[in-house]
Amino acid sequence: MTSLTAITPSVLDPVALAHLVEAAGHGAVCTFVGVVRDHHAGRQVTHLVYEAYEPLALKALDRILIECADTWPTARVAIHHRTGPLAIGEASVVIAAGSPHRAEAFAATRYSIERLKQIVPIWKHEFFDGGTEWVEGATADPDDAGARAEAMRRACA
Amino acid sequence: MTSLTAITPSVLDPVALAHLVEAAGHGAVCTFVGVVRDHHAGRQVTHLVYEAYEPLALKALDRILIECADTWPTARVAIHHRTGPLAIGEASVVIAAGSPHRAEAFAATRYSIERLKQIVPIWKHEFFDGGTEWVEGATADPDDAGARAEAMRRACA
Amino acid sequence: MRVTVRLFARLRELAGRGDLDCECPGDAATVADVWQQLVARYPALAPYERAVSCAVNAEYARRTSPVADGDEVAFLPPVSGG
Amino acid sequence: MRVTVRLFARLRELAGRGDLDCECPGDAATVADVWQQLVARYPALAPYERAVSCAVNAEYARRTSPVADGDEVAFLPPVSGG
Repeated sequence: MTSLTAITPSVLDPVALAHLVEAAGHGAVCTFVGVVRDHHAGRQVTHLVYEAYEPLALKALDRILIECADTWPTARVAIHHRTGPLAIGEASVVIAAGSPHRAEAFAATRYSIERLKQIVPIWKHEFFDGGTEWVEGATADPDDAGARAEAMRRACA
Repeated sequence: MTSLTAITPSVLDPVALAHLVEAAGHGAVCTFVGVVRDHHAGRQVTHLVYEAYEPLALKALDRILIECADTWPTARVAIHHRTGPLAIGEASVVIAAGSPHRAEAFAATRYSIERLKQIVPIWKHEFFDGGTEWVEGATADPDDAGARAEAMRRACA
Repeated sequence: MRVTVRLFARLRELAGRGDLDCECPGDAATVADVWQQLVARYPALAPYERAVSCAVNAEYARRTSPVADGDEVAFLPPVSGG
Repeated sequence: MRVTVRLFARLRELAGRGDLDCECPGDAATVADVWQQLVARYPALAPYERAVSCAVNAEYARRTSPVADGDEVAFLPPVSGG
């Protein structure tokens, strides 16, 4: 039994996630997969390790699903993020959205990845030739209306 | 050996398509699947039959890939469309785009489905309780700059 | 000169066939001339006058595009893939 | 009163540990008070003063949020999932 949100050390399965958002009357499924890149900021990356504050990360993912439901009531969204060591080319995050028409599926998927990067307590530890570094992106604040508006803008919604 | 574009009576495989657009240095893969809906225009649909002018449809898909390459040079895009009879819930079209960063993958995927609906000679024959109907959408004109601009707008690009 | 005409979807159904030969008088003709011949033979196609797209030898073409003996000329109703 | 503090990612590495107990004087305290205690013990955390987010019992909280005896207070450096 796969759930709509997950923080897991297991290999992610985009097909299972896409099935999860299927529904009668849905005509569109959009899927996003984030893949570990072999370079970042000009450096050769050897692998990554993702760390999460798991109970809060799950709640933050649930919050994103609620925000999506408020904005696109006909869409169904699922988000899984992996933790622990990941090799180059492996999927770190998978998001799937199903909806009656394509506009909502695209928007909900894009919005979800933007919000994930803003408010989900997960950290990327980069291992490259000659060292390691914690990547630090956004200061998480789920109530920041400006951040949410920026995610909507990127979702073209 | 799967090719980047296909018009095929076979069941579509989103996973194979996603693999096709993978590349070293890519951090994002976006996939869109169009699914046969059980209703349309207030009618209960029993199944669909897609007809294509296959040689021109393949050229039109190749044209969309070239337009994507011009606009998002770092993205790799693949598009497969199915023909013949399709049951409710089956995939009629699958589009996948891989790119270094997510913005191009999302934009190229959305642009491709919009352009497909504008310029690819494929027709949907709808079978519903009590009759059949050919769905007719856009008058295909690949050189219509207004249509292309509308596809870009929907791709939020 | 003679061309092969291909019709799809509802156009095919209205004409009752998807492939047919079409004789055009003289040596020079355009896609528009072929369409005129076609509508003369199948008046049910006439309402598609403005909505139809055309292709010559599986490349999109204009009404004014020339057609040569042996060409395949296709008429396409508004598309609905996806 | 005593709370459990949780640190993640670079904060965890700077402190050398991810879990620790923190005594706050008196019965009433806020997240900000816990942070002050923490920085007093691990000055290397001070540069994160403005960038850190906080949570109480695995719910996002503000610096001004109250904390009670036995609470779990987490400090989160800027996130980088995805």
